[in-house]
This record gives sequence, structure tokens and C-alpha cells, in this order.
Amino acid sequence: METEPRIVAFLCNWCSYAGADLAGTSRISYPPNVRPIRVMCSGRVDPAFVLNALEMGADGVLVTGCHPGDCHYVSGNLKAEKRMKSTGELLRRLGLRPERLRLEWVSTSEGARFAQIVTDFTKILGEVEPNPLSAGNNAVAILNAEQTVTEALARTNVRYCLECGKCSGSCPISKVKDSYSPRRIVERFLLGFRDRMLSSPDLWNCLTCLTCTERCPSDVRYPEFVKACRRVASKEQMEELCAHKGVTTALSRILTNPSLKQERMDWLPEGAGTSPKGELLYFVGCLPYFDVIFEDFNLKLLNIARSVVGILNKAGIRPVVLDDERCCGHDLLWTGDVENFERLAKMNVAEIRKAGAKRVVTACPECYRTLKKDYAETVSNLDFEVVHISELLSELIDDGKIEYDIDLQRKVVYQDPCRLGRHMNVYEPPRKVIAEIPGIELVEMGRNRENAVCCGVNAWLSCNKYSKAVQLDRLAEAKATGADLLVTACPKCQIHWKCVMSEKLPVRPEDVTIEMRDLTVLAAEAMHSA
Amino acid sequence: MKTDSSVLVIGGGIAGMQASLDLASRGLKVYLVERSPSIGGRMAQLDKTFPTMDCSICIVAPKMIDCLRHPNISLLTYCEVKAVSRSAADFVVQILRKPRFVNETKCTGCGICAQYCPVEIPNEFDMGLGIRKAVYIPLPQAVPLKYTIDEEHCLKCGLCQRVCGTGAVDLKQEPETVTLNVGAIILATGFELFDVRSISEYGYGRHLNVLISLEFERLLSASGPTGGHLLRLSDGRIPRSVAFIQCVGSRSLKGGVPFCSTACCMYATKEAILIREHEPECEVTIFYNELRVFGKGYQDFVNKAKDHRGVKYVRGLPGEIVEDPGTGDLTLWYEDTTENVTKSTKADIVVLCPALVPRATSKDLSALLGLELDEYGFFKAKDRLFAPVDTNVPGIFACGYCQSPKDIPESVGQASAAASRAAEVIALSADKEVH
Amino acid sequence: MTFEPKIVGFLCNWCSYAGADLAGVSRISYPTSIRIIRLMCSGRVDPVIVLEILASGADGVMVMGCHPGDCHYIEGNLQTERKIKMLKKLIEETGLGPERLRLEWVSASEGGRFADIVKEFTDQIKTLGPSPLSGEKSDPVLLENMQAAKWAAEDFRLRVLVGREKELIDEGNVYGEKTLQEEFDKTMDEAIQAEYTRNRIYLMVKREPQSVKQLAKRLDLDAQKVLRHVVVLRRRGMVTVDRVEETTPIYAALELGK
Amino acid sequence: MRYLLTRRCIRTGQMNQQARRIGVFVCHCGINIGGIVDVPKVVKYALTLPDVVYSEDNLYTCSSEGLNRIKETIRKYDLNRVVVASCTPRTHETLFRATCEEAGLNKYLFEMANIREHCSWAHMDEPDKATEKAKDIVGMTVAKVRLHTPQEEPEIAVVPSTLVIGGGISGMTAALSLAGQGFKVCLVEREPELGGMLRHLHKLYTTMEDASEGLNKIVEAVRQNRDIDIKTSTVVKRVKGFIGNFDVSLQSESGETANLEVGTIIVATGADIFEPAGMYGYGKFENVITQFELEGLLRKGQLEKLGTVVMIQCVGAREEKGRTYCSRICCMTALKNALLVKQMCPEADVYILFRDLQTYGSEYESWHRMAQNEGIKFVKYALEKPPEVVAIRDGKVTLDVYHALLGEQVRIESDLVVLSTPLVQRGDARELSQVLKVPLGPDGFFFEAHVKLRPIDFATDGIYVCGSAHSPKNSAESVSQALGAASRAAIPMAVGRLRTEAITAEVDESLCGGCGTCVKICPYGAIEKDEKGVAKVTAVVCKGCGTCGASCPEKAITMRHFTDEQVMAQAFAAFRRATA
Repeated sequence: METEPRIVAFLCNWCSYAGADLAGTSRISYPPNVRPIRVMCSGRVDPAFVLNALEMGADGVLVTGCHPGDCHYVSGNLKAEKRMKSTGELLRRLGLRPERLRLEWVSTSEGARFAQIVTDFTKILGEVEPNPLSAGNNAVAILNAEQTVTEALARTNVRYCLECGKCSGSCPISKVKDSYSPRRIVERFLLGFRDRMLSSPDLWNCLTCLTCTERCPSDVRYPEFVKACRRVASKEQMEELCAHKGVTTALSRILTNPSLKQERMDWLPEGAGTSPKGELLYFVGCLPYFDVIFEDFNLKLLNIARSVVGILNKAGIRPVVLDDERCCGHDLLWTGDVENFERLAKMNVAEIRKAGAKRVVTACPECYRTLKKDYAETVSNLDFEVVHISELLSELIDDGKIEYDIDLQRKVVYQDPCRLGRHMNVYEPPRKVIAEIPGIELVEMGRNRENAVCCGVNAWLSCNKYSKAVQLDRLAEAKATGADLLVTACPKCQIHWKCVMSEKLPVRPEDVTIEMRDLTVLAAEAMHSA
Repeated sequence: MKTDSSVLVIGGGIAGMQASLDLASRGLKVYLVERSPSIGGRMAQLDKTFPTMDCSICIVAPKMIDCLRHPNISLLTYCEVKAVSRSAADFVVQILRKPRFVNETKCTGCGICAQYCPVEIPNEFDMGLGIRKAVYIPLPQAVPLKYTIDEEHCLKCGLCQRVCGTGAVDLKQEPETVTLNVGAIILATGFELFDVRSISEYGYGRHLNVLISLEFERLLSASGPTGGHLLRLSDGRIPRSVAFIQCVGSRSLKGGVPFCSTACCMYATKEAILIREHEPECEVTIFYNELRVFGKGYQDFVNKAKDHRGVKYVRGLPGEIVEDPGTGDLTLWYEDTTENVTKSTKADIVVLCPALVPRATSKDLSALLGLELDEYGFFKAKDRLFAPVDTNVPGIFACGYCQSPKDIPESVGQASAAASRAAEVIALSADKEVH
Repeated sequence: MTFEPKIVGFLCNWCSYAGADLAGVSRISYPTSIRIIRLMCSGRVDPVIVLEILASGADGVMVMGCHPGDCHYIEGNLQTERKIKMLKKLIEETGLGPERLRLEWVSASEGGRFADIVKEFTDQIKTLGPSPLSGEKSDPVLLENMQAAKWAAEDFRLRVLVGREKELIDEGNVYGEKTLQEEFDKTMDEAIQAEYTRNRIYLMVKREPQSVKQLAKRLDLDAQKVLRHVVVLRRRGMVTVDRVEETTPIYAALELGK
Repeated sequence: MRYLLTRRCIRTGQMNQQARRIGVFVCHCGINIGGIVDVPKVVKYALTLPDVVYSEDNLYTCSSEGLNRIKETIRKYDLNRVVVASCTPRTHETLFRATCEEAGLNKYLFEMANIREHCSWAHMDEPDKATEKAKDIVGMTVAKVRLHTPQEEPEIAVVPSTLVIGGGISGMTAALSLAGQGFKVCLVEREPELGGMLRHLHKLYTTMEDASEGLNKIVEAVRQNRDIDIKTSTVVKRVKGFIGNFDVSLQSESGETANLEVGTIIVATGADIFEPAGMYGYGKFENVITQFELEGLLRKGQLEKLGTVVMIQCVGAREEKGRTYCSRICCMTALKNALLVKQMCPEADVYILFRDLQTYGSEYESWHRMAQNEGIKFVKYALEKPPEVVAIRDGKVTLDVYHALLGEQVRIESDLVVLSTPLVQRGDARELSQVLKVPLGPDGFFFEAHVKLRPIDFATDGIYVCGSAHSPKNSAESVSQALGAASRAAIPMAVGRLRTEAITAEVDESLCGGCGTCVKICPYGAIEKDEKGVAKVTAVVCKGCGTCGASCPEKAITMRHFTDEQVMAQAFAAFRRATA
């Protein structure tokens, strides 16, 4: 039978909520399927709220606030307007339909208007198909903590810890949070303080940058250990430390729903050459979504995708680009949600196979690691090769398939993203791609390659004063090289650094602000018609 | 006992010398083979020895000379064992005599040749900190005091030939093979240093002021490149602070060797004390994980360093060393694991104590002699508990570091042990001949 | 020109000499004042030699041995300690001042300590000034006193007492009676006093025959004591009655070494 | 000279009639000396000294080159005294003496002037004064060498047999090796049976074989060996004589004594286990035991199921004062036993409370990892904050330990507390050290001749040490050192004869009053009174310290090579200006 669409409504305390009250006191009736939530201001409504509501199966989300100019908090409602617009766009690209989100202005005196809005909204929602998502949708793991930890202790060599403290001396977080020490966390696990550890925030502070693993004489793979423990660790800690209210992980979870029809291709420029099937597949990653979520940073992240396709076309390659590509699941994996990760993995692998690709190229180090390493572990006999764009490009350069024809007079410093560097040992190809560009002087930071320092945040966890400190330190190091352009091969580095740069800084801005560019974008800049 | 029975000792370090002297002074003939131009080994490179603080060359030089002068010892320096076969109780050994291009009998060691030689190269004996000529003696107290032309760098300009008063230089010298019959063989090939470049976070090879301990030892040595003055290589400044890092490459399951080199904690302590004696103002810190003080008088030695010499011991291995590109000063990031805080400290010089590993040549020798090596590359003992110096091949014995990590006294003791076993074997074969 | 002390140092071969070596090896500098004489053991230092050297004008003498317990010859250094104790008392008697003699323990690893001690002692000597016996003309009285001390140190009695001290205190005498340290020290002091005085008396009468009274006056001792010493000297065949003036015997010295 | 010759000086004053011809060789030692001291000046000065007929400088006098120069010159100028002014005689005297000998000169007519350690190196900033001092030092040496006389080193025969004291693994190994080399051995053990410490141990790391297994093989071999004379329940009562000819009297439990002649002696008396009376409730509670006692329980299989076992390392070792040393073997023993306990009852919770884990060498680290792998828990404690027994209730011991690496207190409820206590010197060691006249070190263990290069010899020739009597060792290390001792002892015996010290005391009978002071003073019992009641020196026992000479009331004793006049001549040369 036809079920009533379920609506979650966020009402601002000063106008809309009162308006709703008035509707009641005036005995104006409206559909009962709305579930009002009072917030002080419509500006309080975060895109994450919207996504979470939908993820839990709401068919529509109604956000109401004061009329422009009436906002009790001056301009909260205008912020809400901007935010809801982009959230709507997010829903569109997700294939969840923008109609499910509605923003309206309702004043104290507009009881009738409120009732009308709810009635209309219900009607509209009745016409679109019901929300494919539902609370039962997400996979939940039932795990034995004891067993998981013990298994992890063995698998990741943690038991061989010699307590030498080299990890703490290497860890970017320990350096700014002197009480944080991987080996001490390990020691506690070894001494059997399991529950205490699983409920402590320490587990979520790890950047999983692998610096400690790189240097640990006892071959203790701490980040792997942390990854395993996060599966059974208390999630409250995680939620507290989660950046952006977890909008991105929500996004990833939503994408595990097979029936979604995404709208993610419209970034492709006119005349860009792609093919539905073929040898080479370009795995775009979350760029279309980040493009929306972080539009304020104005990083134009989709230019990375455009550059990739551009360069490949220039080399005479028409890559496959999947219109139903899903999130690679990296963040879910590293926050302990292995089950939903596996779903994504299977869906992506299936799509890639369908396209008949023998080779998958990614421009994102996280996708790169995840596809190449973690998919291989989840999905048996991965029958395609995964390469990073930098590897492909240096290959094309060697084969003379592409060449730079624009002289860029720039002094460039390169950041090794953790996932590309320490995780996958790709150090030289990106440097080659940069160094080959005419007119470019490539300089190094003191700590480079396996000693490079993380951009400060991973899997959108614990973005706090400590990660900020790490970021500022790294930016200062880059700046100190005298370079005028900081190139990275990871879109997330750019997001995190841009974020810290656009904040109120505890240091002289000129010491830490530097122009950034993605490796591929830089490469494209050096080629006509790419 | 058959006194004409002879023993081959491979390696002219302290262990090899001790074994040779023990055997020779009890009347056996000894052939002491050393691949480098002079005997003396590692001990000759050291400045002092712990815990007595004896000047190392001062106590080892007499032993070197004893070997040279002992009627029962023939020194085969700049030689290598090439082949070994067995005939009855004896070993038939082929020794390759590498061309010195200097006639040993004619050379007086006056050094004129080196004065005129135009080629200058880093001196291995000084760990490359000092320089030598292409015609050289590795160290002033070289035994034998005979010059050697290193073919690799020699320009064949012939200057040395012209200036040599005794016509000892012979650029046409050919390698020759010597064949020996010996009743027993003693291996004492010692150790080499693990290449710490691979532990890139410490920046050895990138940061000028990061040294390895043996380099530092030369830097302290009165006969070293700075004449015993403690100076920083980057700018010749007297350091105000020196930090030692233990276990660089040792006790590692990854990127190193799993075992403990045994001597580092103590020699670092020794070097630390020496610094304080050279430069009382200089702060010295030793970063360690576990203090290995199991030897006789070692704990007291460390206590002395702590309490009377003001050497600072920090339990915790630094994670990385960052160099200030301008000054060359170094910043160490570490966790003081007994205070549980991560912090950084500055140092003018950082000394890495690298793992001491069996020589690469041990492999070749083991192949040559049919010896088993243990999983770490040390010569495997026949019975670790009750026959520690015996190898799997009867008549062949091992002593010193090549058998397992140990310090000087233990090597000396074990050298005597090997001598004892060799003597037994020879006595036995003598008996057999009698009956 | 500034006063550069001349110091003779007796160093035992095993510890102190090695310590001095270490000072050199470690490039620890110290005043050039010291002239080192190597002995196998500090126990070899004969009191007479020390006195001879001081008598002949050394500004100072140092004796260095292994720390108690470290002696290469088990306990030679303890013998040294006793000898030095005795010597200091004797030197005090002569008026030269015991601080020109110094005993120190220096081990093979104490290069720094060796240097410090030499420096310190040199400074001390500098403040004391040149030995009154150094230089060309030196105080004849003091010289004679040194001679007396020398002979006293050469004398059987003091030597045997020093030699037997340990035995008498640790093991006891032939009757198995142990002597208390203070008891022994008392005996020792008296012996030193006596022997020294006797040798002075001998030297005085050697210069010119004189009576007990005269001697007593010169020595500023009461006549009885002097007489007792003279009697002993006669018994030892060192002194004889030269002549008798009225009732007063005038004593003269006999040649020794017969 | 101003001073009066003493009686002795008069007598020996007129010696060395034959004309003296002294050669002085001054070494530059590269720049070590030449860089500071004006060596040519010193050479010139040397030539002004009495009886010096030749002097030259060398770059390295100790080089084969320099040594040849000395030999040539001795012949060319027919020198009968040689002085080398270079470094310290402690390292180079033997070398130069030998060189003189090769040139046919009695080696005691040689003397060294140390102008490096005692001059150039010590006075680098005062080159002029250093040069002056160097001149003095050379002057002093020449003054001494002038009075030198040739000395002979008496040669003695060496009895080809060894006394091995202690029938443990070390003693037996040494005995077997020596017997194998064709020497007779008398093996003395105070216990009724051979075996020593190993008799009480369970399994040996790292082979994990039963201690008894290896031990029995060796005991059997010793018993079978014709050349080894085993004397159990026997102690060494008295040792007289010297290397080559020790005469030893043994006493058995039953009181009868036996005498024997040996050429060499090996001390292999092992060590005792420290009893931690009163520490951590030891002695009060039966579930607080020592690691040694645990060995016993394991050996006898007397351990029933265990819940929690706590092992505490360094109990009574590495202390601030007293037993400051590390006992070397405890960490591995604890690891081994911890693993055995785990094997026995895998569910047991085993803690090792340690300070610094001594898993040195090639394979011990892997044992540490094995233990980690077995889930054995390691807790580091600090000397200042040792573990504390807070309660002992119904068979459970509650321990509080401050985990230095966590910075927090950890509480452990344990069923068994095992204390790893150090090896300590045996109670009867001091007695033995007096019998043998060999020293004990500050840690109470036997003290070798040189820590670095003579780890097995005693300063007293012919006596050697091995095993835990020297310092704590495990069986492998003891065996290795025992073999070493065998080699050292075999050297004089294989050759059969040896030269002894020439620098000895000499009694002038005409002067000796027979007071016996020297007899009492001599630390080596080298002096005895003969039938005439006159002191006699046993030259081969005398080590030449000279204490007797300096103490002889009659000044009847001359110290060869360090005579009064030699020493004094040296002293007076020190102030040529004052006394010239």
C-alpha cells in the first residue's frame, strides 16, 4: 500500500517554530507526516543533518527560517539558503533528487503558510518515488572485540614492540601533542587494558600516515593495528572527532545503495573524449562531491579530472569514465566500517569489469591505495592493474606520447601524499612529471619522500588544533624552500591546507600561505589543448 | 707433541693476533693471513678502550709488533685465502698474495714515495675523514711497515718509482699464489659496519654533522684527522652538544639486523666520557633503548659516566633528525620514554652507533671451507653450549666477532680458546702418527 | 724571573705512571714542574731517598701509588702510607715543613686527577716559595737537621717500627698481644723525636766536641734528656768522651762505617 | 754532589768500571712529539751528557725501520747502553729491549725516556718548557742507565701438569682440553661430586637441552680420562712456589692432606647465588622464591597449575652501592623459565619486571621476541621505584609496580613471585685468593691481569681464571673461557721452561741482621730466613716491587735495576742546575 512520505522539518526557534505553533493554535490542519525539529536558527542546519535524515530513510527534509532581513541572528537564514542550495546540488549528483530538500521562509504570523508548505511538500514527495535509502540499509558488524584485538596484535607485529619510542619521535601528532605516543597505546593493549583503550580518543588521533611504520625497527604496523581496533572501538569517540559532522562518511554510506542513479558526469568538458568500454579506465573518485561540499574554498577540484582526461586525450587515449562509479570507500575502511567498504568495493570492481578495463588510473592517492591494495584483499583475483596518474604520465613521457609545450617559470616544491608515498612507495614518478616541465625548478623540503610529513588530517577525523599545528608546520617548511608553488598529488592535501590557510592564523600568514596546485593540473597547464 | 705442525689464522685483528701469539709461543708454526696491508684490525682504529680507558693503539701496537717479531709467526698481509682442500689430517690452503707493487723486502717504510705521490684519496683507516696517497700505509704504526700502491687509484705516473731510495717500487708486480699445509684453521674475520644510509630518518650521508661511531672514534683520536681535536666537520667549530643514538640498524626486524651488537652501549659511554674530558663544556646525551651493561665492571663504568662525568642518558630512540639548512645544527625528535613526553633537542653533532655485522667475506669463506653460517651470517658453532669455538668442520675453529657479537676481552678470551682447540687437534693428529 | 718549582714525583708503574700516561694521552695539560721517576711500586720509596732529594734542594716531592686495594703488589701502597706518615713527622722536626712532601693515590684511569694534583701541588709549592735548601747557599742549620733526619730514617729503630706497624697492630707481637694504633703512634712519635735528636747531637759534637750542658742549650732541651741520648750514642759507639773539663765531660763524635 | 753517600752507596758506588758508551734515540712519533718538543735540540743536548757517544732522532723509533737503526748503531758505535726517548715504557719497553738483545746487548742496559705521554702531550701549549722538560727527562734517564748493570733472567723448568680448582663446567672443560693437549691435570672439587652449578639447573638456553644431559657427558669424559686425577671433597690448603713449580697441599674432608707439584694453576671455582633474605617477603612466604629455586622446581616437575607468575629482575643486583654489577645471566634465565612456565600452563599469565633486558649477542634477542610472541608481559621498573609487595593474602601476592614506560602504577595479583638474584663470589674465595696470592676485584670476583687484553691471566704468572669465578657467565661463556685458560696454561708447559723476572731483590748477608721485617712485608712470600737466620730471596717468586728494600732496617736489600743510587742519580739529574 502507498505509504505517506516521511518528512523531517527543521524549524527556527524565532519565526518558523512560532509559525508552526500559530498553525496549531489557529486549528489549521496539515498532513501529519511531518516530524518537526526545533533549532535556534535555520543557519544551524548542516548538510550532514540533511544527509543523515535521508540516510535514515526520510523522504524529504524541510528547512524553515525567518524571512530575509528578519533573522534573529542577522544573517543565519542567508547562510542556510546558500548551504541548502549546495546540499540540493549534492542530492542531485547523488541521484537522490534535489526536490527532497526544501527551504522556506515562515514568519511568526504565517501559520497558514506553514501548513500550506507542508501540504505542498507532501504532495510533491508523493509524486517522486520513495527514498531508496532506509535505516536498515546500512551494514552493521557484530564483532568480538577480544578476538579482533588479539588477532590484530599478532597480524601487525604489535607484540614485538620494544618500547623504544621511535614511533613517538616520528609521529607528527606526538610532536604537537607530547602526551600522545603510539608505543604507549600499544603497551596498554599488551598489558590487557583493552576496554580502556577502545574507548579512548587516542585510537582516532592517528593520521595513519605510516611514518612510524616506516621507521619502527620492530616492524610494528601501528596504523594497521589502529585500523583494526577502530572496528571495535567505541564510535562516540569517533563521532566527536569527526570533521564536517561526518557528511563525507554519510555520503560514502549512502553510495552503498545499489539503486541510486548518480548524476556525476556533467563535469566532462565539451568534446572530451571518453569511451563506454576500453582498456584504460579513469577512476575519478569523490571529486564531483568535494567540488560541492568545499566550493567555498574555490579549489576547482574537478579541474583535476578535466586535466586527466585532457592529457589522456592528448596522448590519444579515450579513457572509460564510469557514470555509476561509487566512492572507493577509503574513509569507511579507515574509520572501521569495513562492511560498507566491502559493498562499495564489490560494486566498483563489478563496474570496472563491466567496462572491460585492464588498467585503472586514479589521480587520487587514496583511491589508488584502496583499489590497488585493499580491493585486492577484499575482492579475490583483481583482474585489472591499478596505476597512479603520475606513473602513467611518466610512462607516456618516456614513450614520447605526450610532451610539454608551455614554459612555466615556476619554483615548485612537491608534497609526497602519505597514501602515494609511504603507503605505496611512489616517490619518483610525480617528481619526474614535474621536473620534465620546461622552466620549472623543483626543490625539496628537508623532510621528503619517506620522511615527508602528512597534510594533517585523514579520513576526516580529528581536525583539531593538533592537526592545524601539523599543517602550519608543514606549510612553513614548504614556504621556507623559497618555492612559489606547492604541488601535491592528492586533492585532500589541498582541501586541508586551504582550510587552515583560510583560518585566523597564529603565525604570520606570509610564512604559511603558498599557492597550491594538483600535479595533474600543473601538467595540463604545461600542454596546449590539455 | 709435533711442533712442526702449523695453524692458519685468518684475520689479523685482535682475536687473530691473540690466537696466533698463543699458538706460536707454545711452539706451533702459525700463518697469519690478513687481507688489508697491515694487521691490527678494528682495535687499531679505536682511540681508547673501555672501561680502563687505555689508549687503544698503545696497547695493541705491542701485540702487532710481537706478531711481526715472533719467530713462529709468518705474516701474510695483503693476502686472501683462495682455495682449501683436505689431505689426510691436513688442510692444503691456496693463499693469494695481492700485488703491493712495492717489494716488501726492499721497502724501508721511509715514506718518501707517499710524499711525492700526487694522488690523494680518503683514508679508509680514518673512515674517509682523513686523506692518504695512492701509495700508502694504512696507519703510522702499520705492521709490517711496508708501503702499498692501491691499484684502483694509482695513476702509474712512476714518480714513486723515481724517488724510492731502495728501488722497492715494482709496478709490474704480479699476484702470486702461496700453498700451505696446515693442521688446523682459525677464523677471526671480525665485523663490518651496517650501512646506516638506509635508515634515512637519521640523514647520515645527507647531514654533514651526523657521524657513525667509528668515524667519531677517529675524530677523537690523537692520531686522527683532526689530531685529536674534537671539531665539527661542517664548520670546524667545537661542538657544544653531542648526541649518541644506539641500535641504529641493530635489534631490528626491519631494515637492519635482528641481533644486538653488544659493544655499543659501552663504547658510546666511553666516547661520551672522552668528549667530557676533551671539552668539559660540551653536553653529551646518549639515547638508548636498553643499556647493555652485562660485562665485568661495565655498570660501574656507566655509573661513573653518569655521576662523575655528567653524561646524560635518555631512554628512547629518536624518531628523526632534522638539519637546519643554514647552520647545519641538528634537531632530534624523541620521546623520553621514562618521562612519557615527546620533545626535541638540538645537537651540534649526532653520532650513530651502527649495527656491527659479520663480514660479507664470511659467506665466501664458508663456501670455501664448507662451513655453516647461522641465520645472521656468523660462523655457526658445532655445539653452542659445549663446543662454542668448534665449527661444523673438524679442525676449523672460529673466534671473535665473526663467531658472534662480543667485545674485546671476550674476543681475546675466545681467541685463546680457539688456540687451545687447535692445539688439541694437532696433538691428536700427532698421537695418531705415533700409533 | 718567576719561581719555577722543581718537583720530583715517584710514580708506581702500574697505576700512577699509567695515570700520568693517560693525562698525556688525553692531552690534559699540567705544569712542567714535575720530573717523574718510575718505580715498580710506591712501596719502593725509601724515606732516606726522599730526604736526600729534599736535602739537595728539591722544592717538593710527590709519591703516587695505586688506590688502596688496587696495588699491583697487593699492599705495597699501604707500606708507603706508613713510611710517608713517619717522614712527614721527621721533616716537621727539621723545620723544612712537611707540606713539601705529598702522598697521593692515582689510578691508571685518573689522568685528569693526576694533572689536577700536580697543578695543585705546584701552586702550593709556589706559595711556599723556593726550598731554603735550593740555590747555592742554603741554611747550614737546616741542612744539618736534614742530615740528622736522614740518618734517623736510615736508623734501624725507625725502619723496623715502620716495617712492623701492620704486623704489630693486625697480628700482634710475639706474645700475640695486639698493639692499639694510638699506642703505636705514641711509641712512633717518641722514637722519631729521640732518633732525630740523637743524630743532631752526633752531628753537633762532630762539628766541635761539647758538653751536655752546651748541647742542651743549643737543642733547647733539658740536660737530663740530652744526657740520656748521649748515653745511648756512646753505647752505639757513635760518641765518645773527648776530654773532661773540670768535672764536665766534653763529648766528641766517632767516625762511622767501621 | 752535596749529599752524603749512605753506607750502601759507598759499598756499591764503584761499579761499572768498563767504559760506558751510551746511545740516545729520540723519537718524533710523527708529530706527536716532534710537533711540540724541539727534537733536534734534545738530540744535541743528549750529546752533552756524560758517557753519551751517539744520539739521533727518528720519525718512529718503534717502526721496523727505527728498530733496525738501533741495531745498526749499537754495532757501529759499539754502544753498551741504549736510551730511547719516545713514549711510555708500559707499552714499548719490551719491544726495544728485544731489539737491544738482538744486537747482542743485555736488555737491562736499555732504558726509556717518556717524552710523549709525560711531556709533549701534556704540555702542548708550552713548547719551550716542554723541550726543557724533555731534555731533563733524557738527562735523568741517561743518569740512570749509566748505573745499569746487565741482569740475567734465570731460566726454570716447568712441570707439565696443572692444578684445576673447581669441578664445575669450567674446571672440567679446562681439564679435558689440557689433557687433550697431553698434560697431566689434577682436578680439585670441594663437593663430593663433580658438576658444580649445572647440577642444580633444569634446561639450558638456548638449546633447551637438559643441563644434566650435557653435564653427564662431560663428567663421563673427565672420569674416563687417564690424564685427569679427580679429587672430590677436597680443598686447596696451601700453595707455595711459583710458575712452573708450584707445590700444592690439598686437604680432603676427612682431613688427610696430599701434596703435589704442578706447573700451572687454573681457578674455576664458580660463584654462589645471592640469597635475597627479607626482600619481597622472601623467606617469609613459600610463594616467593628465587629464579634458582624455580629451576629446581621445574627440574623436579614440582610446579602445579599456575595463574599469574611474576618474575622480578635485578633483585640485589645493579644496586646503588654494594652489588653494583649486572649479573649477566639472569635476563636470559628468566626468559627461558618464563617460556617453560608458559609451555607447562599456556593460560598462565607471566610477567617479567625488568630494568634493562640483557638479551645481548646474536640469538638472545630472538628469545625476547619469542617471549613477546607467547604473550609474556614485560614491565620496566626503575631502580628508584622498585616493585612493592602490598599484600599477601590466601596464597596470592599483590604487587604494585610503577611501569616506568607507561608512567603509571600497575597492580598485579600473583600466585608465584620469582626473584632473579645475581651470582656472587663464593664465601671461601677470599681465603683462596690469599692462598694463591691473587687479587679480588671491587665486585668480589677474581681480578685478572688486564681487563682488556689479559682477561684470563692473573698478574701472578702461572695462575689463570675462568668461568663465573671471574665474573657471572652462562655455561657457553664459561666453556669458552675455560678453553682459553687451558691455552694460556699450556703455553709455558708446552715449551717446558721459562725465563723469570730479573728485577728482583737481593740480600747482602753481611748486612742482614735477620730481623725478619722483609719476610713479613713481602706480599709474595718470596723472602724467608735461612738456617743462618739470614733473609733469602726466592728470585723466581719475587715480583720486584722493592717494598722490602725500602723497609729493611739494615738497608741490606738491593733492588736490582732500581737501586738507591740509580733512583737518586735520576732524581739529581732532574735538577742539573741545582746540583751540577
